[in-house]
Amino acid sequence: MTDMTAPADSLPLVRFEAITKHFGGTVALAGVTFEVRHGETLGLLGSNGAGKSTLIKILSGMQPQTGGDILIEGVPQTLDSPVDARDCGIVTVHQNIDDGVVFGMTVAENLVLDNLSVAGGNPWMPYGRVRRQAAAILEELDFDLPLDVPVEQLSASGRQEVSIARALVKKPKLLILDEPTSTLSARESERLFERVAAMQARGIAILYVSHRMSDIQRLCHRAVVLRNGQVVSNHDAPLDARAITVSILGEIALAPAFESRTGRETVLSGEGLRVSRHGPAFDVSFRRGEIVGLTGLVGAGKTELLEQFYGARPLVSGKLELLGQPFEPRDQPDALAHGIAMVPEERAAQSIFPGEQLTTHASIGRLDRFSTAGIMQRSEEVAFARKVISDFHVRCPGHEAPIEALSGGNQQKLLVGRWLADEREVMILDEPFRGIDIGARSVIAKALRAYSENTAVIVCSSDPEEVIEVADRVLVMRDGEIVCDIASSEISAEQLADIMSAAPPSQAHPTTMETNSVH
Amino acid sequence: QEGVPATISASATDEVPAKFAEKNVRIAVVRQLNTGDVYQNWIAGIESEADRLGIKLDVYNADGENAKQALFLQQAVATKPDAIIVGWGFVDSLAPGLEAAKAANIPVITFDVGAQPSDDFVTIDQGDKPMMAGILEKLKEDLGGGDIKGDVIYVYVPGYQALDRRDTVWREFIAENPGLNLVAQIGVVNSNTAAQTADQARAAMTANPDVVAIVAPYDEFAKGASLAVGELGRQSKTKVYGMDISTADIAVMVGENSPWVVTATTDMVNVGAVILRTTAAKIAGQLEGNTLSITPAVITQAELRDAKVQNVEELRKAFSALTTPEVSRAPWMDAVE
Amino acid sequence: MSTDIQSSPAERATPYSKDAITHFIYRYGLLVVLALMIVVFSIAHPFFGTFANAMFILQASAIVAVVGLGCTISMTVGGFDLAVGATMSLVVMVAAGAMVIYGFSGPVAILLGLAAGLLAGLLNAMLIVYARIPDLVATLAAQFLVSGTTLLAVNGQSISEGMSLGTTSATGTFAPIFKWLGSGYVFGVHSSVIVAGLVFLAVFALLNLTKWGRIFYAIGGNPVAAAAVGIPVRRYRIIAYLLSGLLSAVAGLLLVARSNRGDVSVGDAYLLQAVSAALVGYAVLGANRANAFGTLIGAVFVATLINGLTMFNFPYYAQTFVQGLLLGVALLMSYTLGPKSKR
Amino acid sequence: MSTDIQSSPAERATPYSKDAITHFIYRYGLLVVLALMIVVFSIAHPFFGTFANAMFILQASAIVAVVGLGCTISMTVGGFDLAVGATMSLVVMVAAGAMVIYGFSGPVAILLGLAAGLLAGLLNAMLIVYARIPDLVATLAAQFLVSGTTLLAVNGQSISEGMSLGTTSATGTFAPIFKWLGSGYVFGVHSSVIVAGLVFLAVFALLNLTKWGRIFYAIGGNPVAAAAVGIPVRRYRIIAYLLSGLLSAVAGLLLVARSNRGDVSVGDAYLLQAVSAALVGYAVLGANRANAFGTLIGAVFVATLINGLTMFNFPYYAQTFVQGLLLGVALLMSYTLGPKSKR
Ligand SMILES: Nc1ncnc2c1ncn2[C@@H]1O[C@H](COP(=O)(O)OP(=O)(O)OP(=O)(O)O)[C@@H](O)[C@H]1O
Ligand SMILES: Nc1ncnc2c1ncn2[C@@H]1O[C@H](COP(=O)(O)OP(=O)(O)OP(=O)(O)O)[C@@H](O)[C@H]1O
Ligand SMILES: [Mg+2]
Ligand SMILES: [Mg+2]
Repeated sequence: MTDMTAPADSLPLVRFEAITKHFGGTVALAGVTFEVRHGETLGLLGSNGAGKSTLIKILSGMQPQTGGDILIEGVPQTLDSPVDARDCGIVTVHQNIDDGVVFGMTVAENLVLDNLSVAGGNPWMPYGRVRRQAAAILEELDFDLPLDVPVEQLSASGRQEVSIARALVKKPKLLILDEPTSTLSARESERLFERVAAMQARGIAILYVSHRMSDIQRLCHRAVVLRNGQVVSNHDAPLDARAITVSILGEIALAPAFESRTGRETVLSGEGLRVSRHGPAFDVSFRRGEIVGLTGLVGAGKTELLEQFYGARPLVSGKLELLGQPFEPRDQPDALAHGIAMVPEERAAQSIFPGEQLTTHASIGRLDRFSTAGIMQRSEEVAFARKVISDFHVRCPGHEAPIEALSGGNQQKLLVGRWLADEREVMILDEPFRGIDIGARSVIAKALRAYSENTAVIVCSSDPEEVIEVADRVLVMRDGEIVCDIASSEISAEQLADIMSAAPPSQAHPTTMETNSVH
Repeated sequence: QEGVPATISASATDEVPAKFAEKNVRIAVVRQLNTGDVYQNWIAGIESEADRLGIKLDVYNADGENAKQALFLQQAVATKPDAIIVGWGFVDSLAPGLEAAKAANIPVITFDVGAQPSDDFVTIDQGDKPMMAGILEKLKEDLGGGDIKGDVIYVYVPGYQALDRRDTVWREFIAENPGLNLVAQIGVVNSNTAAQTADQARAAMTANPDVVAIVAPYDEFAKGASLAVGELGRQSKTKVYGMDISTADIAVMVGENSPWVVTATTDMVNVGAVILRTTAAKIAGQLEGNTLSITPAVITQAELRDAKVQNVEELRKAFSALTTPEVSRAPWMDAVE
Repeated sequence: MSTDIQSSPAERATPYSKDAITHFIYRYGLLVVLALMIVVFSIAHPFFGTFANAMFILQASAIVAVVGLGCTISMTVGGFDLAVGATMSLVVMVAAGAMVIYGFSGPVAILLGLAAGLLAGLLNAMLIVYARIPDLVATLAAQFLVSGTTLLAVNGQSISEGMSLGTTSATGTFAPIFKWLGSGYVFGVHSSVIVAGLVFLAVFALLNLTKWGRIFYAIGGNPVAAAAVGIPVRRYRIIAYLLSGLLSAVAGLLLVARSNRGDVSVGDAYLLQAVSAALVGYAVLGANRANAFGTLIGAVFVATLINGLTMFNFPYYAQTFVQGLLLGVALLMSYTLGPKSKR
Repeated sequence: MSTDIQSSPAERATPYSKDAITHFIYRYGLLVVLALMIVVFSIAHPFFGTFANAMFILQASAIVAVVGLGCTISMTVGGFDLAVGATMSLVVMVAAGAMVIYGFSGPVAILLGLAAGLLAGLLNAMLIVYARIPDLVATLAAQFLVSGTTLLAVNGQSISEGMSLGTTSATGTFAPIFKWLGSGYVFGVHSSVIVAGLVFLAVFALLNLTKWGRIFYAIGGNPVAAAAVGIPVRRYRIIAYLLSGLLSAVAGLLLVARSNRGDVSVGDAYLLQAVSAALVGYAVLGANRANAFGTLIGAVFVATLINGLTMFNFPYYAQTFVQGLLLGVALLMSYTLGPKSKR
C-alpha cells in the first residue's frame, strides 16, 4: 500500500462550502461541505445517484452549482468552464469516456487536443507535427497507445487511457478521476495505480470516485461518503471498508451467500467456436437454471464471443446449437426471436436514446406487449416502467424524466432491469455491474438468481470478484480462448485473476489482488 | 376555331366608361413567371398603364409553378375582379380556373399561354414565330443566301411554350436547308442559364471547330453562346443568332468584337401596356375579336451600334417599331385622369 | 465563456420551468406568430378571413404538406431524403404518360404512380441500407438517377393532352378521378385538402400513437441501441424511405391532377419547400425533432403568409424577405427564448 | 492475440491487410472512375484531351469548387450551410451594383462583395451560435433573409451596364479587374481557375495542416469533448460560417465577373451543386467526412462528365441519368466495397 501520510499544508487546495445543486425539482446536492488538501488522494464514495458525478461536474466547470462556494487555495472561484478549472489546476477524467474523445480523429490527434486550445503558438500543425507531439506525450507519461488508429477503434479502456494521458500532461494540481477502473482489467488497473502513485509522489492531489472498495483502500489517504447529496461521513486512513460501506448504504443489505447450482438441461452450446479467424477453437455450453460468469482481461475476446450468440457479429467458425437445434442468428432480431437477449456493455453508445423518457427506454425492446394492432397502450407501458423503477430501486425524478437526468448507475439499473421481465432461453449480460454500487449490485444479483431458474444466464465481467459473487460456474477467457471452466464455489477471485492474466511463473505478476471486499 | 383579330370598337366621342371614371376597376394579374428582367418589364408596363387609367391591380406570382398558377387563378376568380390577365402558363393547368372565370362572367386576357383562340378569352402573344423567322432570315443572308452550308449549333430546351413555338419554325428551317449541318443541340434552363449554356457551348464548339452559327433563341442562351465564342476567340468564324433584348443584352451585342449579330424582340414594357389597354377595353365592352399578336422587331448588331444605344430606354427611342401606343387604344383612355 | 455543453439534453427536454410565459412562448412560438398573422390579415382584408380563402390557403399547402410529411418520416429515422422532388417529377410523368400516351384509366395511372414512388423510395433504401452509403450522399445520387430516368423516358419533353408523338398525336386524356383530385370538392373542401388531411392523420397516428413510430424515433435517436434491443433497424429504415417515396408519389399525383400536364422537373421546387416545412416544424410545440404536426404547421405557415402578402399586393421581391423575417422571429421565440440551457 | 490495447485495435483498424484491391478501390473509387472517364473520353475524341479543354473543365468547376469548399468548412464543424447560394446572389448584386450604379472602382466593389458575404456568414453564425437555432433550420431562415434582402434592395431587377435608373441611365461600368477575372489568363490558365486553385490550397492547408483545421474537425466530431479541453467552440463555429460566407462571396465575384451583370437569384443553382461536390468528396480517399481535396474532386468530376457528354452530343436529358449512374458507381465502390466495420 502507498504511503498514507498526506503532506500537510495550511490552506486546503479545494474547499466546497455548502454546495447545492437542483435539477428542476430534484435536489442532487443538498449542501456539501468538505475539502481536498494539497497532495492527498481523497476517495469520494456514495451509492448510485448520491451526487458524486454532479459534484465533479461542478468542480470541473461543466455545470454551475445552484448555491454555495468553491474555494481554491482559500480564494472563492467561479468555475464557468473547463478552461477556468484547468487554469486553477484542476483536470478531470469523466465517467462517460466518450465525452472525452473525438471520434473520427486518430489517437494522436486526440492526444494533442489540449495543445490546440492553447491560444497563440504556432498554428502550423501538419499531421507529422501532431504525431511528434503525441509521441512525446506518450513518451513522457510512459503510455503505450497506437498513434494512427482512429480513436473509435480503441476499446473503451483504450479510449479512457487517451483521456487520462491528456489529463496528466496538463500537470494538474488536482486530478479528478470519476470511476476510472470501471472499464479496466486488473492488469490495466494496476498500471493506472502505478501512475496514481507516481502522481502522488509528485504531490498532485487526486479526487478519486469509485465503487470499488479495494481501489479506495489501496490508493486513498482519506475518504468522504455522500448520501442523498450530503456528506455523511469522513474517513481517515487506515480506511475501514465495513464502516464505509455502512455509511454508503445506510445499512448493509448484501446478497446472502447462495448455494452453487449445476443447472439443468443444456440450452445453448457451441463447438469449434473462435473469437477471431486465426484464434484457437473451443467449445462451450450453457444450461438452464445456472448463471455462468465469463471473465477475462479487457480485450480477451469476451464481447466478441457473446456477440456471436446474439447475432451482433457473424459466427467466426464452428456451430451453435440452441435447444438441440442447429442455430445461427442472422442478426439481433433473429436471436431475440429465438429467445436470446443481450445487454451490451457500452451504455452510452449501445443503450441510450438521447433525450428519451425512462418509459421509452423501459419499453422499447418489448413494444409488442404494449400495443394492440400497433397502437401503443400508454398506461400499460407506464405501469411497466414504474415496476422496473421500483423493483430495481432506480432513483429518478419520475418515469417521464429523460434518461440523462439519471446518474450513471441508475441508468444501468433501469437498462438491465428492463430485460428481466420476460423469460428467455438465454440471457447475456455484458458488464452489467459497470458503475453500480454495492447495494444495487446485490439487488441485481438477487434478481438474476431468480431469473435464472428458467433461463441460462451469462454474466460477463472483467472483474473476477463480481463474477464470483453472482455466478454458479465460471469461464475464464484468455487471448481468445476459454482456458478455465469451474464451479464458482471451487475458486477464489485471486485465483481467477491469476488465470486471467496467466502470469508465467518466471515473470512474477505485479499484483496480488487486494481483496478487502465487503462480503 | 379561327381567331378574330382584336379591334377597338370605341369612337372618339365616347365618354369615359362610368366604372373607369369612378376609378372602380380592379384587375387581377396571374403570372406564371416573375423572376427576371423580362417579367419585371412586363409587369412594369401593365402597372404604369393601370396607374394611368386608375385601375387597381392584384398581382399573383406563381414562381414558375403551373399548379400554383392554376390555384392562384381560381383564387383570383374568387375575389371577383373586373378582369383577369393571365401571363404565361398552360391551358391544361389553367382550364378549371378559366372555366370558373367564365362561369363568373369575368373576362380573361391571356398572354403567351398558347391557347387556341376561343370566345372565352382573348389571347395575346408576342409573335414568337415571326421573331424566329426574322433571325433565321438574317442567318441565311449571312451565309450568302441560296443553298446555304455550314455547321450549326442549336440551343433549345423543350417544355417552354415560347421556345417550343420558336422550335417549330426552326424545324421547318433546318428541313428546308439540308446544307446546314446541325452538329449539336445543347441547352439548359435554370437560375444560371447563361453560364451553364456557355460551358456546354464551349464543349460543343471545341468538338466541332467549324461551327459558323449558334442559333440561340432566348437571350440567356445567346449570352451564354456569345460568352463561349468569345472565350474560344472564334468571333471571326462563329456568329450568334439570338433573341430578346435587355439592357444587359445590348451591352453584350454592341460589345467589342461581339459574335451576337442579330436579335428579334418585342419590348416587354410595351407588351404589358398593350395587354392592359386590351383588358380595359374588354371591361368597357369595346373589344371585338379575340386574338392579338404583337409585332416584333428584328434588330441587328450594326443597327444597334449606329444608334449608339446603351439601354432599353434608349433602344425604345431609337426603334419606334418597338412601341405601339395605338394598339388597343380607345380614345377615352387619354381622357382618364 | 460558456458553451453548449452546459445544456444537458435533460435540461432541454424538460421545459417544465418556473416561468410559465417563457415556457408558453417556447412551445407555442410558431403557433402564436401564425395566429397573429391570421388575425392581422383578417382585420386588414375582408376576403382573407373567409372560408373560401382558408380553403385556398390549405389547398396551397396541401402538396407541400404531403411531401413534407414524407421527409418527416425519413428524418425520424435519422435520415434525409433529397430525392423527394425528383420522385414527385417521376410520378407526375408516369401518371400523365400512363393516361395521355398509353390511354390507361385513372386508377391504373394512380397505381402506376404510387408504384413509381415506391420504387424511387426503394432505390434510396437500397443505396442507404445495403450499399451503406450515407443518407445525404445516397439520396443525392438517387435524385440524379430518378431525375435522369424521368428525363430519359420522355426525352425531356412535357406530356399534355394531344401532344405530338412523332407522326401521330396522343389520344389519351386525363381521367375523371384526376379531374376530381384537381378540382373536386367534398362539402366545400377541396379534394387535395382532404387527401392531405388524411395523409396527415395517418402519419401523425403512425409517428405518435403506434409502436412503429416509437421504433422510427428510436432508430433516429441511436441506431446501435435500437439494434441492441432487437429492432430490425434495416427493415425499418427501408420502410421509412418507402413511405417517403410513397408520400412523394401522393404529392406528385395531386400535382399532376392540379396542373393536368406533366413537366419533367416540376417536382424539383418542392424539395426545398418540403424540407423547409419539416424543419420549421421542429420548433412547433417544443418538439425539437421532426414531427407530423410541426410539418403541417410549417406548410400552412408559409402558405398563409404568401396568401396574405399577395392579397396586400406585396411585390414578389419583398415576399421572400418577409418570409425570412417571420420565420426568424418564430425560430427565435422557439429556440432562443426557450428554456435557458445556460444559467 | 495480445491483450495489450495497442495491438488488437490496430488489427481491426487496418482493413488494408488482407485485401489490397478492395482497399484500393475503397480509397480511390471515385478517382478511378474519374480517371477512367478521362481516358475513355480522350481516346474517343481528339479534342477532349487537349490542354485547352482541360482548362475549360477546370473553368466550369471553378465556381462550384469555391462554394463547395465553403460548404466543406461549415460541414467540418458539424454544420450545414443552406445559405451559400443566396449569399452568392447577394454578393453578385452588391458588386455589380457598386460598380454600375454607384460607379465604385473594382477593388472597392470586391471589398464590398466580400463584406456582404461575411455579413451573410455572420447572420448564419448568430442564428446558430447565439440564437441556438439548429444549423439546418437557421441557415434555411438565413437563406430567406439574405435572398429577401437582395430582392428588396434592387426591387427584383437585374443590374447591368447602362441600366436605366428612373430618369437617367447608370453610367458605371464593370472595372478592369472584373474583366480580368471574367476572361483573363495567366500562362494560359483562366483567372477563375487560378482563384479557385488558391482557394483550394488555402482551405486544404487550413483544414489539414493547421491547428485551426484540427479544431474544426474536433468540434464537428464531438463538441462536448472540444469544449471540455477548452476550445472556444462558439468562436470557431462563428469563424467557420464566416469563412463559408467569405468563400460564397469569392464565388459570387467570379460569377459576376463571368456574366458581367447581376441577376437576383443567379447564385441559387449553386447550393445544390456545391453541396453535391462536398458530399461526393466524402468518399474520396476514404475520408468519410467533408474534406477539401474531396470537394475539389467532386466539383471536377461533374464538370468533366458534362464536358465529355456534351462533346459527344449526348442529349441533355440523358446527361442527368449518366451523372447519377456514374455517381452511384463511384459511391458503391467507395462505401460498399469499403471496410465493413463502418456501419
Ligand atoms: N469496434 C471495435 N473496433 C476495433 N477493435 C475492437 C472493437 N471492439 C472490440 N475491439 C477489440 O477487439 C478485442 C476483443 O474485444 P472484446 O470487446 O471482445 O473483448 P472483451 O474481452 O469483451 O473486452 P472488454 O472488456 O473490453 O469488452 C479487443 O482488443 C478490443 O479492443
Ligand atoms: N441533468 C439532470 N437532470 C435531472 N437530474 C439529474 C441530472 N443529472 C443528475 N441528476 C440527478 O442528480 C442526482 C445525482 O446524480 P449523480 O450523477 O451526481 O450521481 P452519482 O453519485 O455520480 O451516481 P453514480 O454512481 O450512479 O454515477 C441523481 O438523483 C440524478 O438523478
Ligand atoms: Mg456518476
Ligand atoms: Mg467486452
